[in-house]
Amino acid sequence: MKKNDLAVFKLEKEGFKLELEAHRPPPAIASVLPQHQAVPTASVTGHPAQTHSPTPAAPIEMKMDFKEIVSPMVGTFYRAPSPDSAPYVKEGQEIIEESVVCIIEAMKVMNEIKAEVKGVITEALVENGAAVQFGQPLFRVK
Amino acid sequence: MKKNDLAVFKLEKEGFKLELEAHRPPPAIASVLPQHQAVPTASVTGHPAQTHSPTPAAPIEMKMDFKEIVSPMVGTFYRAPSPDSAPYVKEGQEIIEESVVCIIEAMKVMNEIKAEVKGVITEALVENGAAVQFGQPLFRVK
Amino acid sequence: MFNKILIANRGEIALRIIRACKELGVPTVAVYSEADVDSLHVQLADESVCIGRPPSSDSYLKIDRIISAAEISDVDAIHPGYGFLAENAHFAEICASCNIKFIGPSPAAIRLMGDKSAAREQAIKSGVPVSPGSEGAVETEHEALKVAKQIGYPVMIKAIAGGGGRGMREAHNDVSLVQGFYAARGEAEKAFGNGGVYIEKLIDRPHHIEFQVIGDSHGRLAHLGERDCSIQRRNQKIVEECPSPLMDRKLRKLMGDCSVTLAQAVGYENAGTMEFLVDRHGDFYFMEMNTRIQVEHPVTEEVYGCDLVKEQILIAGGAHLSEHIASAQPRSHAIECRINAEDPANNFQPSSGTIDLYYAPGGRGVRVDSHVYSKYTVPPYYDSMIAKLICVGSSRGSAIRRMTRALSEYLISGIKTTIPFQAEIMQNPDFIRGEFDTSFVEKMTDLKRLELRL
Amino acid sequence: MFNKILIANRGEIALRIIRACKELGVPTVAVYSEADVDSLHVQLADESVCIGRPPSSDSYLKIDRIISAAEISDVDAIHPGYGFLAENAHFAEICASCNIKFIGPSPAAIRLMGDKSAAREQAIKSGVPVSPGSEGAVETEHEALKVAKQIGYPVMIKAIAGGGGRGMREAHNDVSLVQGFYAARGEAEKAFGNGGVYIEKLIDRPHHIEFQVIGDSHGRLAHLGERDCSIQRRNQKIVEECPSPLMDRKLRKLMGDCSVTLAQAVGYENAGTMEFLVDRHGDFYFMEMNTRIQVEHPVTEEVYGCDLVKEQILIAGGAHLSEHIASAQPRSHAIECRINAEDPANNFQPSSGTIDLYYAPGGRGVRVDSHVYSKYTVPPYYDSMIAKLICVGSSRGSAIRRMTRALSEYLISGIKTTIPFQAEIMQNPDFIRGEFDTSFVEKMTDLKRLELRL
Repeated sequence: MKKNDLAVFKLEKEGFKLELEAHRPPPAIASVLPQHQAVPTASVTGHPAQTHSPTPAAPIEMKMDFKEIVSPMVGTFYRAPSPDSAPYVKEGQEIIEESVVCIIEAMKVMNEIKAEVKGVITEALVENGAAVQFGQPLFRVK
Repeated sequence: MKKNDLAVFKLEKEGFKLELEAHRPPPAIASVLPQHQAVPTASVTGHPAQTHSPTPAAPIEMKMDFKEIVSPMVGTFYRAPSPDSAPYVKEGQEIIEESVVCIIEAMKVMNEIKAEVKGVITEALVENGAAVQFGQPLFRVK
Repeated sequence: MFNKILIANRGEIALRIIRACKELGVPTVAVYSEADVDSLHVQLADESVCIGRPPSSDSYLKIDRIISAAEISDVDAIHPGYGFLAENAHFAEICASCNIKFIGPSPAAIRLMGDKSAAREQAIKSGVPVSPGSEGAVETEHEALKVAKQIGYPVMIKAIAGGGGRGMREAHNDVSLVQGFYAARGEAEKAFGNGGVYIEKLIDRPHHIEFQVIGDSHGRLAHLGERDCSIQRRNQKIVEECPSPLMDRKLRKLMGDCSVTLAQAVGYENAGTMEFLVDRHGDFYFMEMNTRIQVEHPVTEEVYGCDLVKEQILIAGGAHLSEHIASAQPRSHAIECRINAEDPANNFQPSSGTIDLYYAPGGRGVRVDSHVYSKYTVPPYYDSMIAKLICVGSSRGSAIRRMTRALSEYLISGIKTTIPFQAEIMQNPDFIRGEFDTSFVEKMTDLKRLELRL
Repeated sequence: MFNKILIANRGEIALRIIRACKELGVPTVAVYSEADVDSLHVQLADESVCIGRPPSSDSYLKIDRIISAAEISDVDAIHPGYGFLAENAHFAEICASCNIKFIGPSPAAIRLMGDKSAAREQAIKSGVPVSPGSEGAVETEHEALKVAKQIGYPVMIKAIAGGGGRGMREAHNDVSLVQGFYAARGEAEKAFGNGGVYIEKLIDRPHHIEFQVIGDSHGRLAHLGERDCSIQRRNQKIVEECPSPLMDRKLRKLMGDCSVTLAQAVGYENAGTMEFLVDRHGDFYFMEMNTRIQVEHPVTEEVYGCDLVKEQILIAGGAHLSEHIASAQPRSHAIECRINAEDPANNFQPSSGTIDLYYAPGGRGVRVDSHVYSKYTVPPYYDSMIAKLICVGSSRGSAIRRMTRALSEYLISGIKTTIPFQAEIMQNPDFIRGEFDTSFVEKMTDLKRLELRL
């Protein structure tokens, strides 16, 4: 219901392409925004603090044919323990719940992030060094 | 479409009975009014300047199985030429387009109102001496 | 005070008047056409009477129906708002003959000041400067050419009964004068039923500045400073402000005194506006008087801290002019944007239809006067103005920044509005510097067209 | 000035701060919980960062996430609003250690004035009257009984870390004192993680009056008069006004001077509020200080003609206190109603859900601060306040009439709100006469219950 309204609002806006990929939650900037305003666009990489929808949990995930590892905090995403190390995980790699998949730096602390799911990494969704927010999908797992 | 919205608004209000008689256009007071306000009620007789919907013309009338004679002006409605005369028309009486059916007094002028339709008067909708507004139904004709 | 007031108008001004009445504790009667049955003025008034079909000639201009509505609902006063019958002396007379107080000036004052050439003569008599021009109406092409030669080009041809920019033509030479003479006459005949025109010297790139006056029935009259209404598109105001960036205290006193003198000379009562053109040297010329409340009255209210519509009602009820109005001083800066249902990207074509989502801006220093709401349908029959957004700040700069902020929040979807155009004006460096005149909008749009072509 | 400001809050105050930043030309970053993804503060900020799940303990109270959001979005200042982390000295310290300016007072001032018994001692030292009571925390039942005997019943037991009416109990005798002592301790422990309580003399039917103070980083400090917040339901303010009907110029000066003295004594910077109880004889007692912007700050803004949130930001950026604030005088009367999503007909139960139709009042003298709109869903996780309606008039009477008018226009359908309750208050003869105290709402509802029973 709420999501429907969102979609309706979006259609009001000019110059805004609503790219609702089936496997990805829609961008978060909802949209009581006037049409003549610069429309914020959600970009997974690039400018740090652009908004992304936190995965709106259950309803969406249930329709997915894959799982996601989402960020449990706000910070900077690193795929490897140090600049010259190999990444924790690569596409095609098998993981279990306890596998460390990346580091998120928050308030100068390096936090090792565990997969919490089991499966095979199919895609990394965030560039090394990019900012991530709470709930942002980091990896796709099959 | 507009009428639908009206109906939706009305449902918002407490203490307001929406009596949509099939043969009568809905009362006019639309309804962005807050619920805690005294809800104006449409009354055909009684207090003069209460609002009534002017018959919203074609769309409604087409659904009706009868015709209406509506007021072409704003003023005071009289069924007879003088207090002790007989009324111009009575229920059950046949009328033609030119039949005078009542008088409406506006700005001290007595205006004879013609039927403009042909048929049999089935009901007088306004009390003698009551105020009527533009478009208000005066008689029902079959 | 009055027992009940009928509002002979629609849209935001009807709502404005109802709000004033509610705050004064006076019950109200709305009149409406069939197109306005869902309008807020109908819903917020205590009573309402349908007076006719959608075209205003069948409803809001129907004097007999409005008077009948007043009689059946037993009101003792009528507020005419602006437009429609607000400056119709005949209507004011009929109200008087029916023992209904017309909230406005006397029929005589409406008639005198409504005749532009009579008003001009009155101004000359009262020692108020007017721009050089014809003495009264110009009847023939020959006479027009003679007058133009006398005062020198460029000149302006104007309808005697005019208003709202109709029946006006500029002329820079004999050829355009003759063309303009006939065009203005034709337009005036069609718009006002009176083809009379007069000719005035055209003031080069002036500010359009108007003074608010208000007088009571006891002979006391005051002015409430000026409004700068130079930001116009085709003679239609779209942004107004108070005070004017052109004005200083000395000029304000001079023009204010002239305004009061002229109003007093015609025994003016209630609210009215003296319109002037002012050139860059501070020379000013009386143009005409509007004998009613203006669309842009809120900027004066905000800056002078008063309620002009309440004051109109109180004065009509016999009250003395409020002391705080008589001694009011400007204490902030206010800007108004007239939000019209027009498409600025498409030559300002009217854009009637249903509003999907309506979200008005709020917060400190923001006032919205509007009769629309989510799902309201803008009827095609009337004026395209759907809202007035007024922003107040301690300085002109802060008012502009606030207006920019408020426009950026304002959402009206489903129809096109002038909001993007006004947002652009607020960011124009000339406007921000206060360097503009009545040609501002034309120049801005020309420049834009040029940029697009390059 | 700052390059970018993060707003560590939600709802109307987040929007209020974004509006101030926009008018100052400073970009903003909103943080939000998953429940607030559709909220206007997220939509109107230049950037936004999701910081956690809906419960505020998982989002708006998560210091590490907020600081991380500030770091990744590269802001140089954080405005905490009110509530959440606004009076958390630890958060202010962390901001400082991360080289982010906390827009508010120093951690030391927050810590000192946030401890109610320390604040009270500070007031005594500064010569500001406080109500008789315990010196610092009361640790045992025995000590409580001794203090109560000393100052005489009735007394009030209050949480040292308290606020928002929690951890408070009245006691009229030894029995209710002992009960209240344990109840207040339990409640305080649960609500604030600190069970400490103190005891004060209960002032009989007082006005709750608070003074707005504001100081810059250069040692200049001023007060902006008082707000009367006596209209409370269960210690929650629901109607506030400025000035107080109880106040005269002499008392305002006396209390204002006390407020400034006390703020200066603790080296206070930025906006803050001194809360007092004032009895009918004009005797006043300092209660506590709120070291943040208050919900009800708009009434002061309207009456003193200033923008407190902009001033907070400018001062935090090192600016001197604005001259117009230092010399501001009250020049009108303003009332605020807190519109809560609660059902007044059903014991004020919270009423979350989706708003069908939202129409906010407008026109002269009406200000709306709200983050909601048609189809907005009020989440159940946070405070129930969905809007603040502020009405200004030249007198108290005219402000009340305007508020009555504005409340009658305000439409929020789909959920229940406190609007009908506030409309009733505006019509209450005692309220209209200005004869009320903190027991007003209780009396009004008791009387209503009685009438219904008869």
